Amino acid sequence: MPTAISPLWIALSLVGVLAGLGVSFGFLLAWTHKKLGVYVDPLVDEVDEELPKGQCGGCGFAGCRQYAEAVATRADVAPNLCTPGGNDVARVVARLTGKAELEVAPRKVVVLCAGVRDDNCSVKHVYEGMEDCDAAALLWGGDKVCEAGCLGLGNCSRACPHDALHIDPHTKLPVVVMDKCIGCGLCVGACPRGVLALIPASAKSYIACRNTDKGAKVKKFCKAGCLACSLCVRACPSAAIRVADNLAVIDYSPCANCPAPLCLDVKCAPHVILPFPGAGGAAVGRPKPPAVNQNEPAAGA
Amino acid sequence: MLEYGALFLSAVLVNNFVLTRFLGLCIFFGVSKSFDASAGMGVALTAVMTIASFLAWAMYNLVLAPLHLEFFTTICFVLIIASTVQLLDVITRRFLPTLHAMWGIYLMLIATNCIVLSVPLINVENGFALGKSLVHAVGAGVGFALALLLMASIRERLQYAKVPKAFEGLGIAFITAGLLSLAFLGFSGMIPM
Amino acid sequence: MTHTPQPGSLAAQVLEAEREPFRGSKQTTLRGLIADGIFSKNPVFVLALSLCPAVAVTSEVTTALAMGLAVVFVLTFSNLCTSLLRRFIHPKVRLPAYIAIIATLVTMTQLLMSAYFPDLYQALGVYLALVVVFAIILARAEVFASKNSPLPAAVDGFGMGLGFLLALVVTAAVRELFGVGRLAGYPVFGADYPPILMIVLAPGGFITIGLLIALFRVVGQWRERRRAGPTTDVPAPAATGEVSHA
Amino acid sequence: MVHSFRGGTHVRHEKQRTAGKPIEPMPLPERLVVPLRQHIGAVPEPIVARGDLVAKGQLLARSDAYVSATVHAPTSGVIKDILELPHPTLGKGMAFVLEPDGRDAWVEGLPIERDWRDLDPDALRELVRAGGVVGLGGAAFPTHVKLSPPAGTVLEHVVVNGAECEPYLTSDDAVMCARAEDLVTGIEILLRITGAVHGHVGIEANKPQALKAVAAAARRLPQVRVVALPTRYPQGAERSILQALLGKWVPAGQLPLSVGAIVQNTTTCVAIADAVVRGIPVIDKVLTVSGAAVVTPRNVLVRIGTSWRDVLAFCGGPTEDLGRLVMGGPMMGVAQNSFDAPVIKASSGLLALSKAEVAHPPEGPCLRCGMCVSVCPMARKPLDFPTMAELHLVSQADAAGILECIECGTCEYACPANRPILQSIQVLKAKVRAARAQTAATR
Amino acid sequence: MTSTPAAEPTPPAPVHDERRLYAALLTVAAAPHVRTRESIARIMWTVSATLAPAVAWAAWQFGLRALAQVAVCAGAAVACEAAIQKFRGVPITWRDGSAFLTGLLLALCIPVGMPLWMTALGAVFAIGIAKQPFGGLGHNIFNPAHAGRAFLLASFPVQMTTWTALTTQVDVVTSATPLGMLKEQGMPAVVATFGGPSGLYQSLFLGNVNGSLGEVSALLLLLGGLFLVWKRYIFWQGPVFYIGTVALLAWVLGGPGWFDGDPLFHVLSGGLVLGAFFMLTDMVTSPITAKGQVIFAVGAGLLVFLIRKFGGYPEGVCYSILLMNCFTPLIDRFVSPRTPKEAHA
Repeated sequence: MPTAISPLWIALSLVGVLAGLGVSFGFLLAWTHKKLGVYVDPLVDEVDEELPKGQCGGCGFAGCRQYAEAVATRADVAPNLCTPGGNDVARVVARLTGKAELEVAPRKVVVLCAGVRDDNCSVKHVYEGMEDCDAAALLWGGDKVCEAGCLGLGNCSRACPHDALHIDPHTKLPVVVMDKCIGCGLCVGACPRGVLALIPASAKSYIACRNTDKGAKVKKFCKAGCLACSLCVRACPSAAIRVADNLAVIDYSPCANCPAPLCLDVKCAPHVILPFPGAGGAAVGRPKPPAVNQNEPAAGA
Repeated sequence: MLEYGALFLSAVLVNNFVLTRFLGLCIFFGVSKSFDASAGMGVALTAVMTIASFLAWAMYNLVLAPLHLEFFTTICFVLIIASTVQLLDVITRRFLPTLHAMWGIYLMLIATNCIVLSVPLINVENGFALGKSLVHAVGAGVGFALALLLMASIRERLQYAKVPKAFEGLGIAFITAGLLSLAFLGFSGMIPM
Repeated sequence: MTHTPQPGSLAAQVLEAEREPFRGSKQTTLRGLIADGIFSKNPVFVLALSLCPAVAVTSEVTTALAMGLAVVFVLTFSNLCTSLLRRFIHPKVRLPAYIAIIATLVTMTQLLMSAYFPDLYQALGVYLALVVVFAIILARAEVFASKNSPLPAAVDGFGMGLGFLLALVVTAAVRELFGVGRLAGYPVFGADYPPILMIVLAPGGFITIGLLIALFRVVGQWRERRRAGPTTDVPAPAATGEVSHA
Repeated sequence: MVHSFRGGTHVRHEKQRTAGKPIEPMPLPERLVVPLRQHIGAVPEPIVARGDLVAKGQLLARSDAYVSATVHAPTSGVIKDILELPHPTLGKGMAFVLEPDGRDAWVEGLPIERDWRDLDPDALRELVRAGGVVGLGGAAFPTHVKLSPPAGTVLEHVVVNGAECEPYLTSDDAVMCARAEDLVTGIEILLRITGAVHGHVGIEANKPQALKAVAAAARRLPQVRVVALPTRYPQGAERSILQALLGKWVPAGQLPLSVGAIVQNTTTCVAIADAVVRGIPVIDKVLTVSGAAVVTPRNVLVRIGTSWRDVLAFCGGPTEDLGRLVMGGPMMGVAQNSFDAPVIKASSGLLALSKAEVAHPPEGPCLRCGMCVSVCPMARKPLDFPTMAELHLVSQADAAGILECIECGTCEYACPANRPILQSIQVLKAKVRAARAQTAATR
Repeated sequence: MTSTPAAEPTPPAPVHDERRLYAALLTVAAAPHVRTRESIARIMWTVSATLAPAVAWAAWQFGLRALAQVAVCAGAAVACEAAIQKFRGVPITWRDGSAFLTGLLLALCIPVGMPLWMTALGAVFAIGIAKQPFGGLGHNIFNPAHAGRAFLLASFPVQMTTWTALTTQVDVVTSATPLGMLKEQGMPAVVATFGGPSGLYQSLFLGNVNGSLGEVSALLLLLGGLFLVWKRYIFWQGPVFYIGTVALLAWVLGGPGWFDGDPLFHVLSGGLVLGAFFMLTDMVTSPITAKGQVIFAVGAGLLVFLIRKFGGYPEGVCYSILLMNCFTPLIDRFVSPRTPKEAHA
């Protein structure tokens, strides 16, 4: 115990030790930093901090950090690629990186199939096995006669990190909970059939079919399949709908988002052109079977 | 010789620093998510600890004790360790960038890791000579690495397990550590300290 | 619906220039900082930092309390000092500088405790010296104190320290109560209680904290679900189907 | 010498329903559907048109591509149509619709009796090609391609696979008993074409009559040995039978050529003899029709193109209890989704399995019992694959060597927890291949 | 129920309405289309049944108390499993027998005189801490029964080392276990108690010694274990190398000098046989390859001997297996099955 030592001595040696340590390590560190240090653009960290960290990959990069690196260091990467972040994040990223501000067009996912097994869509066999769309598709292309239709085993809902998709137990079709969907597109990649698609949240309608067979053939196995009758094409005032490969497709860039869309008024026999509630916060999917059953006689009449 | 062996085994198994003394838990739970990072961390930590123990021993026995500055031990040791780690950080960032990326914030946590500080402190407390200090440091490092690797391999397997939501991540890691520690109780009494 | 900007992010600052939140935190009030420290950023149960003492000194409530108080003291003052000195510390040497500050404070605590509470000092053993390297203290200095003014920094340190203290005391209470049937040394269950010794041993420490973490999470999820209300919880596809066709 | 291979297990063989039963020729059906594609490789071009009259054994389609196989008319009649129809392995495919005229008249000049011993290997190989011979055990790889090893390869062994390790199936057994002489001739031709010096016939010990018959017939060829193999699935897998008979292992990603051997199925050998000696192409197939859900299980000789419906009708039809209709054996066979799919060259059986036969306890969690690991002939760790499929861990699956899996199904058969191991392997394999293709494309 | 002679069940006749049969949709599934007849439940209940003779023998030796122990332990395990599964909202699977087996095994490796609530607590720990938080059956890292035992030993050291005397044995003066005696009094005392080496081995083998239920009859456990090997429910490598390692080490290092230990005593006493056949070989917590099993068993055997010889406890089976359980993922990571060519490469 330092009983016999004078306080002055303690203070002096303290200062000495500290100074010695400080100087030697300080030099060592400064030298190694200079010799071996790796430069990291502080901008990357700043941008990274602003991103929502959903790691959804919706921007096209592996994760938020990768997008931050790309947008901070490359001129050709736009600042508005983060869909979950929306306009706010886009504006901040643009400001940080000194790029021109661009609006984010928020997008939502829709289900491009309305074929319900045993109801309006024919089935070719009974599938038994893993609850996995890929697995079902490997066996004779799935149990539906339609080779473009939804398989209903929920790969999309399992891929969704936001709990925005679930399979309706009655229709076996996915249902989107619009206010949970952030438009990341993970479900789109998970679907082996390409039944899911991202459309602008401002859209008013969508065509719930992907089958490119001829109308006469489609009619045989699906009552909810696009017949390529072109009624909707003719109804559209802004020429946003066209029929290609026996399937009507909406191109949303010329679409005027009419307040009362004319395309929804046409007598679409299979009811494949459906209203899209968009950002309204409601769930979207195929209407429940009773609704269709009421419509079917009307369509036939 | 036997004495050194017993000290080493004691530090590795019987008084394992992680499982019976609860030191280095931040790294233990943080890094053990990945097996490869754990292996790297185990080696790095053992190295840092040995170097730091040597420097600390020298500092204490050559500077602090003669000057009767024992109360100054903690501060000095911490500075020594922090600087050693800072060096290691710079070197790995330059030469082993992938390892550096994996270690992430945990490399900096070595600087402020309990094990690294506690080993020199325990050495001083027990009045270990240089040889014993180093054996103790290496033993602590190996014991830590062992626990880390066991934990990492278990957690890799747990990735495939259907762990309940509430336990995911840290919860199950603690339960696992508890059971590991329960198993290590089997060594108790084997080497009297 | 659009993404709500994280309060405290630059986005929020741009949008709500009038409300100036603290850097490195989502909170905007001093009260919020303390609440953060106790609940949403609890150092032990949520951030999983400074776990060593959480297991090591929690076999008794008394030691846990002592350790917790020591940490509250060190954390508050280290944050304060860091914040005061933040303009003078060169970023390249900030880590050793923070450690030096913390180490000084810890040494002071050690000296104080050994002088006035020698029993507790003995009981805490090497763990008291190890307060220097508690990740939570350094993390707060780095993440919060170095970016904010002294008052919020000190409050943040106090809040975090309080969260740590509470986590330690809760853990210790559970372990001491079930492990030996006592609370802070006073018998609770009476003399007939057969102690479940494992709970106060090493494995019991780990397992108790594991269970508390799970409990913390279950309660947190439950609270979140209640706050979110039933609207988003129950998707209403049926209603929408009718609406969209109307 | 112990004839064994890695892994494998004893599988309930269920062969008693048809074992020892003679081969019964089935009368011609009213309509035959002959798919163009019955093999691995290029799709051949039709050389007859709608409305053409064809004779039995007449060439219907051929391709200029080397890796392809010819298609012949199974009987005489009229080509009613060429269109897309159900296919037993591909789902759908272009096929000739042939309406038999009932005369079953051979095309001119067939069959002949050729003295093949005067011909050189190239000519023999050309005859095999002209006969449309493919791997008849199920692989359907064009045989003439298999018989054309790259220049410089030394072939030492011809291994004939008579293991027939698949449960239920007895068609190879029946063929070996009935046509042992032709089988040995086929081996002789193979030895001649390849220049190999040793022939090995491996037959599982549960087929004593076939063993006896083939051994007797092979006595005239001293370089051919007939070996009784212990009954174990998947004995008939290419690597397994090579390991069992030659004690050599074919490395991953390589062909049996790498150990100086080719492997042929017994029925393929008989077909080679038919094609070379008599000029008869592959136009019919011996099928085992079995399972608890068919009224009269039997071994039948059917024309290529006969629909399952007709085959079943010949065997008394299916029962109410039909759970699954499977082409091939129950371990690797393909569940059919249409009664209209036809017999193709690679068909070796048609199983009408009852609901009880395909039933199994519900799927449970993996117990890590290690059964799948110890039975895997390819030394993989199948237990991980279902979880990998569930979590989409494609790169991990690739690293675990999933592409080496031969999909024998032993792991899933042996799994006490009834995990969908093979199906998850199939899903993962598709994803691994897609991922590899993508990496290759971006490079 | 009344039965009329006319309603005799007829064998399924071939269906003649073939058009309807052919019109029905076929069921499609991936290969293989047939499966083994084994199932999880069958394995678990078979293993439980295999233990029945040993339990019966122990019950005869210790009285009904032993049965109460088993019932409480298994009951608590099953109830805990069901309760947790209900709380989690997952299917309740107590019928698969795994929780029952865990409870049964735990009951077999603790003293008969344990207060029943402690027994139940051990079972709750085994299921509630060592099994369910990991995700339930198939996902746990540690053998739940042994985790339960280690918990009880750490929590209630006094009760866990208090052995009630056999009810059938009047001439055994001490109620200590043979291994406990060895630890405290040395080998000569053990031999003397049983009146010579042959008496000792006979008592150990046939089950006339004190200890937990599962330490009583080595013979019956051995027979049960061999049955499991024959059924291929367990790898033979595990028990053989485990017992072999212990015997070898006991022979070489177990005695006062080199090579004069007593391997038979070490093998037959304690829970070694029970551990070797029923706990070490637990499918979930042991390596998946035969080679891995060998490493696992040798490591565990080494630990048993180390603990018995140098450790603080007389018996090391439980800890040896728990410790090797920690290594199982590591072993599985590095010991992979190889095809012949991979092995040479």
